[in-house]
Amino acid sequence: MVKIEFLGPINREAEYFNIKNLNDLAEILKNDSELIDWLEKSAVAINGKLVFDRNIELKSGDVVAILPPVCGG
Amino acid sequence: MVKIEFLGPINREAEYFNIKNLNDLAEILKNDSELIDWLEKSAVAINGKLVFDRNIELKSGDVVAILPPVCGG
Amino acid sequence: MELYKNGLNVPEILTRWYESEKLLNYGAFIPFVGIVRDENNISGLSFDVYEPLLKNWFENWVSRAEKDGAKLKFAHSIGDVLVHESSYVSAVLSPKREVALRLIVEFVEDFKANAPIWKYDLIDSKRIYAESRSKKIIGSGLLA
Amino acid sequence: MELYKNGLNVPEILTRWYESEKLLNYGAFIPFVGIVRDENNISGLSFDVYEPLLKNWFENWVSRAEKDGAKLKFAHSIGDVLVHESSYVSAVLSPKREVALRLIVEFVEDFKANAPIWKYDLIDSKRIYAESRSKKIIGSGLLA
Repeated sequence: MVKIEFLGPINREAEYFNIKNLNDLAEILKNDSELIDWLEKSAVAINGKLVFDRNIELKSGDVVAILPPVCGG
Repeated sequence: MVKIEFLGPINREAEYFNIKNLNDLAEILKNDSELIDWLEKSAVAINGKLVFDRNIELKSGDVVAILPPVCGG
Repeated sequence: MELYKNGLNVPEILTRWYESEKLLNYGAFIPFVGIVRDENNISGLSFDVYEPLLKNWFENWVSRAEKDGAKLKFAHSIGDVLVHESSYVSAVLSPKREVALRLIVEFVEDFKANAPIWKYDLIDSKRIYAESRSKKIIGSGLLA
Repeated sequence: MELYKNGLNVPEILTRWYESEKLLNYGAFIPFVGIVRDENNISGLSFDVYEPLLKNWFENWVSRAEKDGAKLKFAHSIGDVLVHESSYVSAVLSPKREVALRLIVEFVEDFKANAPIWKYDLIDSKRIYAESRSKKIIGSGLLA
């Protein structure tokens, strides 16, 4: 299972999905009306590294983070 | 009398001259072989303010400073 | 990288960084301290941090600075930070003044744009996402 | 403006500046600390300062910063400062990060070019004018 973390203001518990890549994840999440606005403005990290390609292969134990707009400092 | 201060590495005691402006001072100092190299690379302040005009009138009690190249910090 | 719950002890951090680095022959030490301003009727700010990516982001910056012979320091708050307290301290150390001045600007600006930290205004004891001041991280929209 | 004989007590200065300003609603505090590097076989540096013009130079900068809503701080050594000690600390405080980052760069660069301070290398207990690292002040050559 791949763990999906929704960070910061998305304010939602982590979920676990059996997915092969981020295309699978996008298919699942786009049906969630609470998330649809966040997805447009969020970046994605796999195991603590930003990714820019939906085809990267995911394996069980991976952690995917959904990162909404930031403002440190 | 106008006090002339030679700052930093010029390493020379202050002198006093009866002068009306910086033209008078230039006339006096240009005959001093120890100073000639310093004058080309030095700026001038009157009473703590940088000046850029040799015709400014000087009065008794004024302090003229000769300022060689600087390097703070 | 240092993360602390609530406001930062700025004198302790700056003193410790200075004392630990002053013998290492850096010529310039430039800290940046962010202080929470009293504005918009807030009682303070609050922060969430995604530590795995923040660590990664900072380590990339450390490598980049090392190529210039420079060193970076970084401390940030987690949770509530009241008005007039500090939430963010970073620093550059470099043998050369010019490198240090360039890096502190680049580092602080990239921090603002890309560090995975979320800011909330504290108003009437509520935590309100500072959405209009927030910026999309590079690569946003990948799942849209 | 603060002038001290010999090396600066950097933790004391930074702590005092931070504590005295933190309630005044500046959002960014950016110090610059100059540390004497161990290089060229020096045991330290030594400084002469022309205080009347330095005061004037600094006050002009204070006015310039005030127009941007910012505040400046400045401390420098007079006389000998040994290797790994600090001779120069300045700082900018501003409500806005961007203003503070711009001003610290401009202020430090102008300090290097125009503050009436002369630097000497301390080598074998002798004071040797750092001529090749020195810069002519604007308006130099007026009497030539």
